[in-house]
Amino acid sequence: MNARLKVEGIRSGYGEIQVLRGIEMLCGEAQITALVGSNGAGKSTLLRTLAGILPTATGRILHGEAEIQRLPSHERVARGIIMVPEGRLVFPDLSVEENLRTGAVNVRARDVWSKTVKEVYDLFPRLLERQKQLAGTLSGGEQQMLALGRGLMGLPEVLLLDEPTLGLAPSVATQIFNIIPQLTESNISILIAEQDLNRVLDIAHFGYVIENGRITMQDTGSALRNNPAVAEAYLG
Amino acid sequence: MIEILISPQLAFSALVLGSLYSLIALGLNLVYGTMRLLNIAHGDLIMIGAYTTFWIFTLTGIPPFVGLPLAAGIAAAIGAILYFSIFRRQLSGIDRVERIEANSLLLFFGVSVILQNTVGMMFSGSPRAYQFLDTVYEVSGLMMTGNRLAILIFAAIVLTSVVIFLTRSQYGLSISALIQNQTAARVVGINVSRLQFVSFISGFALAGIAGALVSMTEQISPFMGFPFTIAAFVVIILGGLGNIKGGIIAGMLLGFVEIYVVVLTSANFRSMLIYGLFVGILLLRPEGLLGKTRRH
Amino acid sequence: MTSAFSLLKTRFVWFLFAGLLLIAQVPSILGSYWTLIALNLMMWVAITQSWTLFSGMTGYISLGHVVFYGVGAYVVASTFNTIPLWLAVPMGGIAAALLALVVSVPVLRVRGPYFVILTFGLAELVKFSILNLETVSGKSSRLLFGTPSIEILLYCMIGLVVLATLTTLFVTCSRFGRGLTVIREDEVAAATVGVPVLRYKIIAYTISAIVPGMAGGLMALKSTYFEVLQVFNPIISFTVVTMAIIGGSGDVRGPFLGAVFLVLLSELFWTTAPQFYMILVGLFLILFVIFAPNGIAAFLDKLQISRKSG
Amino acid sequence: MKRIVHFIALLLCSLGLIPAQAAEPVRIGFSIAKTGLFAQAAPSQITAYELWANQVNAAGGLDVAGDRRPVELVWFDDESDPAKSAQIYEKLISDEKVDLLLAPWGTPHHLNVAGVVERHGFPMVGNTAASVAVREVQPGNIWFSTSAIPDRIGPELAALAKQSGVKSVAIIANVLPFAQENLQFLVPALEAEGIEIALNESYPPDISDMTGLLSQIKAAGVDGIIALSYPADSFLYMGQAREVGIDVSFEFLLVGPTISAFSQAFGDFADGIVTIGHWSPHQSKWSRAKPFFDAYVAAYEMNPDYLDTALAYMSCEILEQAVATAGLDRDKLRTAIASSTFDTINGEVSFEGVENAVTPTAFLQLQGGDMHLIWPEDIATASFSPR
Repeated sequence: MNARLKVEGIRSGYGEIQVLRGIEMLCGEAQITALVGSNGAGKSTLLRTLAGILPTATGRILHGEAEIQRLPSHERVARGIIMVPEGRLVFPDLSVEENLRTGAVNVRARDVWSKTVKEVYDLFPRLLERQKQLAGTLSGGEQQMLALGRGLMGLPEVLLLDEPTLGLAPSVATQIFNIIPQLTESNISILIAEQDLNRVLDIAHFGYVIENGRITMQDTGSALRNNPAVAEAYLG
Repeated sequence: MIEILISPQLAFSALVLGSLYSLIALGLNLVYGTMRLLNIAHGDLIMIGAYTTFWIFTLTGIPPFVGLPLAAGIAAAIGAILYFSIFRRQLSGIDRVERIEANSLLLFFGVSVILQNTVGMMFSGSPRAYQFLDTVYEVSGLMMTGNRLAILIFAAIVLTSVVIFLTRSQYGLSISALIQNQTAARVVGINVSRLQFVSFISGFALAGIAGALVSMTEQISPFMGFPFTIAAFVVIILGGLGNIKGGIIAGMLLGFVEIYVVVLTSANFRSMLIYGLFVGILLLRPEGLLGKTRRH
Repeated sequence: MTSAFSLLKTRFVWFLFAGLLLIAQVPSILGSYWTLIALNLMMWVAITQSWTLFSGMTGYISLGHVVFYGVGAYVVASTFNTIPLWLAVPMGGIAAALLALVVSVPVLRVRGPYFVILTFGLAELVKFSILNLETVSGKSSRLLFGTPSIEILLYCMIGLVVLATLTTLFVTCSRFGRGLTVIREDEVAAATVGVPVLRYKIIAYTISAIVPGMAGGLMALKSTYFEVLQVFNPIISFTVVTMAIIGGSGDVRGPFLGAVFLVLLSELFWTTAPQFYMILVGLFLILFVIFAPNGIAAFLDKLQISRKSG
Repeated sequence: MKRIVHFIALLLCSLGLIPAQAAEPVRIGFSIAKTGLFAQAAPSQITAYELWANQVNAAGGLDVAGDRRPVELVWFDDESDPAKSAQIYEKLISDEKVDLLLAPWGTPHHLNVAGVVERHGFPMVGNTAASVAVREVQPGNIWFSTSAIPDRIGPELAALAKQSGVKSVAIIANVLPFAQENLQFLVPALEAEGIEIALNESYPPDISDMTGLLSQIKAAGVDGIIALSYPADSFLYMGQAREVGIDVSFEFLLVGPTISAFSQAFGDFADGIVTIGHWSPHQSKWSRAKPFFDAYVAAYEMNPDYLDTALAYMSCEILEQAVATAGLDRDKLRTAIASSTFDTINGEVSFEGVENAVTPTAFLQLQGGDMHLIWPEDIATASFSPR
């Protein structure tokens, strides 16, 4: 398997508090990699560290051949490592289209934004309907689509999805889970942290279980799904 | 009474005052919005802008409009020095983010004291003034002093171009995004620290421009800045801290309120009214009169 | 560690009282000029100490403490020659506390930067209201002749310093004080562990107004001329905060260290270069906020610890 | 004879023939608002002190009852705080041991310092204090040189207005003490003269626009406007009155028009504005007035403040002349100041109690870029000309 993103022994956290205690993982090219674990196990911290929102204390993050753990977040975005954060974090006072446009701020995406935005609207027709509406007035599901769309606007190579269905109605969650596999067809690698264990392992090529800031299990998606220890770790 | 209230003269004054309020609040808001820094030295940058324009005009005869970019440039340069020597350090380091607002007040208070007294040392405390564009123009009963009209026009030009820039350009959009949510701005790949720097010096430059305009009608002294700082704070509280458009509208609103209340009640209540409004808004709607209630 | 600190603090209390006794000797040894300096110094310590009791402990930075000083001064000046001073000065303190109590409920709901500018705005509002009151009643300025001598004012002010310091010490060691510290760390968490957040804040705010009120009353008596703008000068609020920051708002020593530092600095420089002195004050404020946010007090502790270990 | 000896001594000194007498300088102390609220008013006073000291030193020193001694100014910043000013005078007297005192700026400062000089029995000639409160000060060690005291300004101004043909006025007043004191005495005086007060409004010191007030004044249709203003609001008034189209024959501003920046800002437009002030370089009866004006302009390249600078310089002259006869002995000096008549740039001055008993309360008008005395008649350098 060709790794697009390679994580070697990274540690990080918030100030004095260390959350990640040496993570090793790979994200395959155009594959879906799932990250599961209980609340507070370090899923969000890992994604935020990969995106450069949190600083890496030690360890390496390799994007292809290049070490990127010291790069600021905007340079990682420019390389195509883009996060869709937990809680959506859309810009409430900007319109839907303006939100999408902010996603294309990096050099690679900037000039082709008008082309990309059409593709995003194709993927999420709902956003086209709400094009001029302020993002703060959208429903939760629409905001999630917007956040996802905004991530796609940056032309990601690696998309880091943090709890994309948290707090959404089941029907909307289903919609989102249907879209994610489509993205790999456009050669996007996906690393997804998700609470809905079964659903995410259904679509994932590979999965990691994280506990207390360490990877405790890893296997193909289907193997993990059938492993009773996983469910236990998840609940514990 | 009614005749006075509907006279265009009052409306014109309200527009001039309001646009000036909007302009001085704009710079303050830009700095607060993008960096959460409360710049109580803002008025002192206005003072610097006024002195720059005054000296250029007095020594060379170059009119304030031409001196204006230089006033903006000097204010921006002071901004750049402060950014690199003090605030860049303050902004990095997550553990300090919560303290940054309170700290910035103290830091800028220090800056304010330094600026006032440095200028006082250089040029003495004597009030200065110059005569420029003070012919009165009459347009169908409305009388306008040239310099006040110029303030209105220039402020309007600056305000509209800033609003257009913020809403239309990719760069301005990024600034709006940064103001609304810093983490999200980093997530989408906005170069936050560069944008903060640009906003910081733009905020200072706007203060310099305001100073250049103010110098045409008011006396200039090293300690003239504080009332402007206060006015700017009242405005950005009315409009909602960090809300750029809200601040511009609130500035205009305050201009009108001030002018018309003086006529309707008594000039004696002017300051009580302004501070009463200020305190009332903070108590009842801390997100600003024009801000949206939002949980964050 | 903790015991080392409390030891240090009790020792500090003895130092403190020895120091205050010395200051009480200033009039007889150093003469009238230094008596005035001592009075000023004591005033700053008293107000800053009271400020620390509220703002230092709860983390709510008040940029409007001058309002209490001004109200106290106004009470004393406006009742001058009608009410005996031994009554008027405490009344100034009570009036300030009443004002604090009345405004506290709405004001203390506001937090962070909003609170800081709210307190400032409130002080200005009160200033202009009293200015209006004076205009309406035709009293634009007041002369106060026949006030007590500076020595007596100094002794009273030392009394206020003792009062403010003991209050702060007492509060620090009490459940109430610990409650306030919890509020500073995390207000929501404080409520969940059972700290009566609003009540504690109101009490602290009200107490912290009393001494500034009385100090304002005493200082009004120092001048022969009373003018509203002078006693409500916002610079007083800023100076108090500056002193607390430079001294260290974390404990009871801070106000002493901060006030002594700034008053000494002022004595050193304003005589030769007043504007340069102000520039230095600004510079020191910036340096302390950046490099020593806990002030001289914390710096001294560090020195003590390193000397012990080294 | 004495003068000739001095002249020769000075000549020899300057030629380096005899070593300059090791005359100890006379140290003269004062406080000044170098920083803070009043910092912009202070230069008008300190320039007068400096100019005087330089002139005295250039002339061979201060005549101390016959001895010529150089003058040295000792001053400290009072941060615009009257209480601090009192502290400084305490320091000047007990620590610095100065030989003489000059006054601080402004009424609050004077009144605070009054207590200090009283305690030490140290005579001081005041200048820029103007308040009825000065009468409450015990006479003895402080004298107030100005004649611009509100209870005298009121009636005189009313009389001037009446004489100028004013039938009705609008009054606007800053809420600060000096303006309010004036208001207190002005209103009854105007009523006594039978002048109608069509509008009487006070406004706060931080007012930022006067259009509303001025529109009301305009609508009131008065023929005189009396603005009891401070410098900043005088500027505001001037700028906006023209715009509103205020067109009355009599316009009075309390404080501000005498500052040189005022004429710089408004030029011809300020012509005709009346203000308080009792000095003008154009009064030829006062032989020292014009030379002072010329020396000042030569030294500072701007006009002196007709009120504050003139008063400050005048207080120096009074002190100088008193010292010439009485020396530095405080008791003798006190008697000399209290009982002598002095020749100043403002004509003769002598004191009665704490007040200047000679100089009349007077008014200035800006005419053709110059400040002329227009009231009272006996010192007037021009007559009132309607705007």
